Amino acid sequence: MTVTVLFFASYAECLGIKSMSLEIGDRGTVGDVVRAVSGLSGASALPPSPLIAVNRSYARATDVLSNGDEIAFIPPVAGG
Amino acid sequence: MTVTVLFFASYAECLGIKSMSLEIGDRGTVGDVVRAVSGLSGASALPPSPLIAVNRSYARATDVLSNGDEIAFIPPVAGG
Amino acid sequence: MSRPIDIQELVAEVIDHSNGATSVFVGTVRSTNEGKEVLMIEYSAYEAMAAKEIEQIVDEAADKYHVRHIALEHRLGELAIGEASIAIVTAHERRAPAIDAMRYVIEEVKRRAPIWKLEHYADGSRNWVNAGTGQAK
Amino acid sequence: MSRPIDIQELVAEVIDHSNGATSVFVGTVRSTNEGKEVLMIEYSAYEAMAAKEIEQIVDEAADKYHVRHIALEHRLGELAIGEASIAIVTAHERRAPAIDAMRYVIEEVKRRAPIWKLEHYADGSRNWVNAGTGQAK
Repeated sequence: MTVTVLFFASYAECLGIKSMSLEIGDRGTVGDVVRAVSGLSGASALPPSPLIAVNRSYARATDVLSNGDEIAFIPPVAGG
Repeated sequence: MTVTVLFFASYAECLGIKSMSLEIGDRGTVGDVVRAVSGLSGASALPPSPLIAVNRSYARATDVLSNGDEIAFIPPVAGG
Repeated sequence: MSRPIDIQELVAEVIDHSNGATSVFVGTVRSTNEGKEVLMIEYSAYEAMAAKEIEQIVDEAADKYHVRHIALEHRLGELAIGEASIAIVTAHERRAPAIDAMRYVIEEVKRRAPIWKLEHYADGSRNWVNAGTGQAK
Repeated sequence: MSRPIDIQELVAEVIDHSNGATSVFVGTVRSTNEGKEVLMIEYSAYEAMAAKEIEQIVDEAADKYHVRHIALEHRLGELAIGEASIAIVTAHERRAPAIDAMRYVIEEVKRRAPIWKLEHYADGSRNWVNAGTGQAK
């Protein structure tokens, strides 16, 4: 199945990309996406367990994904 | 010696006066003034130990007064 | 004390580029109190002492929270429903001291400043707020 | 999100005659951060999620403190020194819930809303605030 992966702020800067499509196996998890991304050029600047949101809600590494999900890598927030 | 006594808000209304001059003995205290005021018409509506300020600072019943002091009877405050 | 409180003007008093946080409290006249419909409130004060007490409260907040920028205005006289009776503005580099100082000032003003409210109700009655009950708002 | 925040306008959003207390927090861009002179800050966000998260935070504050009147605005893009990046206004019959709700909203927005700051300094350098340190402001 295909998921969309989004990167923001410092993460987008380190990786040089803001979004990508990723093909993962059925019942793939958030953790699977994190492992896939860790192979990208520039990913060494990301923490080993980055904060992740799935479909605009904070998620856990063990959460199982569905086709079309939007997975966002959330750098340490600094709003306000 | 002579002191000035001030009444505000509900106290001024109960007593029908806003201020008075009071002649008290040397080394007279806040408590002496409170006792003198308790004899006034309408004073039964005041609490037995009303909040008192001397020269614009909160005071205690045992505080000794000086000639010319300004003694204020402070009803429960409700500012803001 | 007799013209409406201009909050923007108070905020302008505390503006400083070293500050990252501004905190404001505004107290307004409510249309009902303890189930009674309020028409207006008459504020009165022992003015000289209220000014001194408020100055002292502001100094205490400044010391306690290291907040240098505090502005306050309290109105007296007749105030209509919705009108601001008090506004407090604090500003600091960080938000916690700004909010803490704002809260300290409003709590202490309500506890200590010799100011009184005479509420006038729609049914024609009137009442000194807190008098008799000694109940803090 | 691109025009300056109008605090009076936000306050007007929460006006209700049943309210006796209005509480405001305004976050502004500081001229220095950790000893460095700041020129401006670029705010960016995961906009759809930030909107959702902020809406949820406001709902939580409303439930927790029974505060029905909450208004919030957060700016994105380039902000100059002294400009307001966020303003929160709460109003309630009494002061404690108004202030508590205001504080809850700003704390949670800073903790959870996916919004980022890129600080630009006078010395030509730039820094993602919090990135790397994970240190909350």
